[in-house]
Amino acid sequence: MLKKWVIRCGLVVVLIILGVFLYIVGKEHVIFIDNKDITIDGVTHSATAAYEIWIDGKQVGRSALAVGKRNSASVAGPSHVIELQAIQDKEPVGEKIVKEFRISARDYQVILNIPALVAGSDLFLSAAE
Amino acid sequence: MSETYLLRMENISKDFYGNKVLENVNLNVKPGEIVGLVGENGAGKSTLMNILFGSETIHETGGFSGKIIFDGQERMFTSSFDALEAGIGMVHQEFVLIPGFTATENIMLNREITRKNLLTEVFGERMNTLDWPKMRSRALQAIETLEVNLNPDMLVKDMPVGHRQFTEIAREIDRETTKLLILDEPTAVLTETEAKVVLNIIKKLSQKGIAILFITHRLQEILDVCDTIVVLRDGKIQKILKPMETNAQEIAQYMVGRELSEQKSSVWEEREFHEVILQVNDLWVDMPGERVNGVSFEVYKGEIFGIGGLTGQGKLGIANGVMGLYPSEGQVTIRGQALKLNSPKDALNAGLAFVSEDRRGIGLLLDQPLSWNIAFTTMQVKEQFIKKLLGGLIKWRDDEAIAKLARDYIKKLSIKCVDENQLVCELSGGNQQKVCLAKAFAMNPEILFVSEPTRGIDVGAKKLVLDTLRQYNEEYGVTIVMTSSELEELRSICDRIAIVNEGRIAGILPPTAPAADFGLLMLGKTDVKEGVESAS
Amino acid sequence: MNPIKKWLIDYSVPIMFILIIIFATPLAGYSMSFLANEIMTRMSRNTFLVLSLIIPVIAGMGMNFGIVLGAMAGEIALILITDWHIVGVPGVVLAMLISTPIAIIFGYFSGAILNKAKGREMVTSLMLGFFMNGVYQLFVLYGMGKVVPITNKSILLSRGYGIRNAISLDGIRQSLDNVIKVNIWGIQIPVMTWLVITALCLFIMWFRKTKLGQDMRTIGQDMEVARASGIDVDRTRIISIIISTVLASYGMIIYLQNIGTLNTYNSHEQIGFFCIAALLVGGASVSKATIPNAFIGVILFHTVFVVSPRAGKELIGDAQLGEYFRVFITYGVIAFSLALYAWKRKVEQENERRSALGLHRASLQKPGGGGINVEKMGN
Amino acid sequence: MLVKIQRILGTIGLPRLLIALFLLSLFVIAPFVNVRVDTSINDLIIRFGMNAVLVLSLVPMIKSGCGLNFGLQLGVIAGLLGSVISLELKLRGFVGFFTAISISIVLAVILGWLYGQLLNRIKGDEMVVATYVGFSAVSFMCIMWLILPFKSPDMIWAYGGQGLRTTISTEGYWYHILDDFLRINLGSHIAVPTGTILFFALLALIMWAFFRTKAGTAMEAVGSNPDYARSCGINVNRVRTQSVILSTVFAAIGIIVYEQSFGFIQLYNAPLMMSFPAIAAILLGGASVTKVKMWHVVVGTILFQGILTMTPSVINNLIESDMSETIRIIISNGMIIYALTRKMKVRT
Repeated sequence: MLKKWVIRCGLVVVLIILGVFLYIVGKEHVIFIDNKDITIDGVTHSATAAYEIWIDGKQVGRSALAVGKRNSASVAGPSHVIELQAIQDKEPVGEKIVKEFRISARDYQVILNIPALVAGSDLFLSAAE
Repeated sequence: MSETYLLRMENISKDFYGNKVLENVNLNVKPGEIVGLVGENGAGKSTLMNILFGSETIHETGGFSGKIIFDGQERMFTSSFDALEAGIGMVHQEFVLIPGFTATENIMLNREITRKNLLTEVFGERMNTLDWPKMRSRALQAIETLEVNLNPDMLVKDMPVGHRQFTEIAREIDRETTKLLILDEPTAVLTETEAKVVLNIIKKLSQKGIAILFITHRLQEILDVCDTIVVLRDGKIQKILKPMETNAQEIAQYMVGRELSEQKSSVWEEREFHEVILQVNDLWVDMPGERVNGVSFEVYKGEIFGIGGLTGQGKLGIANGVMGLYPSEGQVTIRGQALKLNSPKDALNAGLAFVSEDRRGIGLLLDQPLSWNIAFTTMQVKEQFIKKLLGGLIKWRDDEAIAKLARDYIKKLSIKCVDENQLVCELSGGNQQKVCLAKAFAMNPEILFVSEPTRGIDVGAKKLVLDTLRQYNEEYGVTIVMTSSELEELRSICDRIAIVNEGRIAGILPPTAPAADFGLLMLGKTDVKEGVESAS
Repeated sequence: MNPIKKWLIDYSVPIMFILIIIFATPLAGYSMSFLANEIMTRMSRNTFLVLSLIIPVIAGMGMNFGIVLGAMAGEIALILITDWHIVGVPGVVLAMLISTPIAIIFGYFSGAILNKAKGREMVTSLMLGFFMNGVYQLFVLYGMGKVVPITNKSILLSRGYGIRNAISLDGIRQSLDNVIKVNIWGIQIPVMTWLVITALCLFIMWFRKTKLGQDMRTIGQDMEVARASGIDVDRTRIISIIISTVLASYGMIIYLQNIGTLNTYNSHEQIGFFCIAALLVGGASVSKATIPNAFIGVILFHTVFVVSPRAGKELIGDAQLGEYFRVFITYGVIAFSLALYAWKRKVEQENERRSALGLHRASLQKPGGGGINVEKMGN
Repeated sequence: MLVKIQRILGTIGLPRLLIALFLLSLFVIAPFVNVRVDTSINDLIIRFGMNAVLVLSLVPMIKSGCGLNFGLQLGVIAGLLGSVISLELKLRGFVGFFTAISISIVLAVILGWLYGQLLNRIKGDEMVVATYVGFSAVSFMCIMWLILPFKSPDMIWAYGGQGLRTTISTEGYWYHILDDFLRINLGSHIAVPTGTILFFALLALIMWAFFRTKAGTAMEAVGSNPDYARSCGINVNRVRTQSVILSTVFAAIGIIVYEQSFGFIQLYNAPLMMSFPAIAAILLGGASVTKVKMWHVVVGTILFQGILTMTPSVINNLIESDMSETIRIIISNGMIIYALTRKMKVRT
């Protein structure tokens, strides 16, 4: 009898955990990608170059994101990879920047700031209001 | 000594609402013993078995007094499942089988052999998968114990009746714990050969040490297989006999009881009748549970003709068949005119009226007032109590005339009620029966069929009903055909009594014939010589 | 009755449908590949729902019009995951997970009520569907956004509470269908959906062999015998309705992920009728429904559904006629099947009684049968 | 005391009492939320007149034991056919109205007979089969409305499309023919549609009288115990068929009365769900699946229509959203479920 209830409760717990897992894995996020100046903790990172952007291997937008512009992408799940390639005069310049990042399941919309990311700041990602 | 008995029932008494049905019954059964239980309807056999088997109705009606010692322990079964668990099996009169299932499935019903699987752990035992091969072999084993030829894979609905009975018995003995098996008329629906097989099974089971309680109305079977014969009458054990020391005559005697002299005083003097008013020739009636298999008899004008017999033998089917309530075939003539069968309307128009044994089912409109109940048939059949308006175009119900009629009968039959507008369902059984009689009398019938007029009503009302019938017969010369399970009742009022057995008339006796003769006829011994008119 | 006639009567509904298809398909003039694709889509969309009807039939409760309740449970779950922005296969699975407890509660409620209306299960479950539609409206139209917090403004009515009439399910649209998609001879086959359907078929087949399944079969055949043999009839009947309701909620989620839009207040309304009609068209009856019945039924029913508007247009130049025709056949099939079943059962009972009498007479014809002349009583 | 209250509750029935109290409270609240009581009462009277005959039509089948007539739509269809034929014949005024009724009675007798034959073959399953017979008849008529050769320009689609319009106005034919007959104006807000009420009273009287005749008595006996009736020589199937025909005829008349008051003949899917409100009304009035009295019709129609008139106005003003439809669904279907789950003797 006890065993049965332990198993049943266990199963319910497993299902709840599965639910939470699915919630996190299936949560859709809209990432607004800003190629704009940003000030974090008094330090200002300024946008200098246009970038071609890939998120999880898929290109965002048809062409490079110019300085001062914003683009957006929809993704599902918590962890993603962004690849950035600086573009000047329609030619790639310098190394591709690859960065892994995680989005909290609580945030539906987030803003990803390219200058901050390029500058190596950890705070390149912020929740959108 | 007590440990040699498997079952001891001590001082068992039981009453239904003050009505004693069992009184200080003592019954002892040894392992492997075959005990035959005989008695008239209402003698208390079924109640005794229901008490033993823990039937719910017993407990709903206030339980019983006395002790049951089974297998050395005092037991009190509150449900049939308790009894099953303790090792008592019961084969019911009606088959408790699933027609669309195979013999195996039925034998293993709700005792299926199962295997655990993953889902069992979560959702419990009921998610176990059935182990068909094991179930089949278990069923086969039970069938082999019976030494009958029964296909475990055959659907019950495709089986002959006998095989269904075997399946039922196999189910009971499959329980390894079964020590006592109750068989309630196991041979009633079987052919002779099938019945023989069942009797053989009974003997074999008893050799294996299983005690058998065997109820039957076929005396010969009792004499053939039983070790002990217990005769019940009026809720008491009348006699315990050994088959070698007795005969059918004696059993019947004990069963039916009282010699005539005891109550002969109430029977009137013999009357002579000459004119045949009703002639029934080879009547077959398909009434479930009361099948009639070709009966022939004549009823004389002005007499009271009784039809008796044990329950289920078909006595009730005769009146129902003549009245057109159940499908029937054969010839019925009234005053020399052929009656169209299967048409209640023609029967009523021919001057017949019927007081049904099924008072609440057929006899009454329970949720309608008294007055309606009394007048309805007459109104519909004879168009009395109707005012014709617009030249007969509108047949207006004459409520005043109906009320007057009802008041008349309330007075005449002293029906206890508030007034004629009271709903019939609020009346007591006896008064309901009087309403049924009033309904029939209102028709002014030439022949009145009355079935079980005193069933379920108290003693005082019983006498009143019978007196009313007799008075009606004497005053108006109405011919009465009365069907009843109570022989004494028939003997107290009828001029002649026909006894029905297995759907046929076993014999017709005058009420003065000895009780034992009636008893033998009821049990299917048609070779009673004394006073028997031609049976067919 | 001779066997051919009996067979024709038993299968009159499927035969009628095959005749309609033979007549109407050439009229509609669709290409074979279009038809095949259309039917494949509709099969993958509907079969799961139709299969959810089978278990109550086994338990003798007839067609469970109460699968509408399951559909509602599925819809509530879909509204929630849409509000939470859960997408893709996880969204579908999560919706199923959420709908399960809701469907269990609905199923328990439904089963308990049907236990109080034994012998009238079908009309009661039908009314229950209508009734719960009101309760669902109360919850979704007035409760959601007020009692249940809804953050996604795009699914709320402009007044700030209550769900809109139509919600786009873009996030999970055909996500299950698209997990594995195979193209055979131009027919798109959503393999994953079919795997789920197959799993359900296997489950039903396995379930029939469990103790619980056997108990349900027993109850379906004879409730009294089942009770006498110690089976808890009421509880088992409730379980069968719960299973059906839960499966229906999954079925509804599969159905809607394929369609891609949720008509908040209408999607479930017709589901009961269509599924039951489909199952009956497949040759099922109130007391017997099998997996092949479900498949054949979905194919036949939906073929007629696809071709009838075009056929109607070709026939009298009005596509509306075909629309009305398919509504008519939906109701007509149910009415016809139920009536035919009730009538057949009555006739069968009559026959059984008669043959029992015949048998009985035959058994009395033995010598020594009491001297009654039985010969002239021939049937 | 407590026992007495329980007994009263038992006879009235809890749901009935709750709904009556609910309706009463709506009337009490009404003035406080700026709803005029007199206009509400006016609405109620008009709706009562419109619907009462339809509710009345359920009586014969309940009395004869056929249960609730979930196939009421068959009668409605006969009534609709009668109406459109009368309009097609361009008959106006009382002539048109009574022509419509006469034609539909003939059709209703035929349909009712067929329907009765069906119901006699499926005893015990009447209600579920009747529901779908009703549904399929309505959807079959959808096809018929489309292809029947009606020509009157008042009825067919204006732009030369095929078939009849979904709603046809009775204006100019027999709009308000009964409503305006002897209409009594009480103040500026109450206008009693006397003719309609009288017409209902007449039909109710006929129904009442029928159950005082030999045939009516037989019908009641069949309903309360078919075995008893059979043992009294009554042909149960024939009586049942009579009751079905009677119900169907009254339903046909009922829809015509409805149309003249409402002003429109509604075709196509409009009659699809028509049986449910009528059934809910009679159950609210105190009827059960097997028992009914004439006053149940009146009380039930007033209660049910009362809820329908009062909830939109009062509740809407109270919580500022239209919940009336939802409340209607819950009350009417809940009432039917309540009746279906009551214990009753089951005879086959």
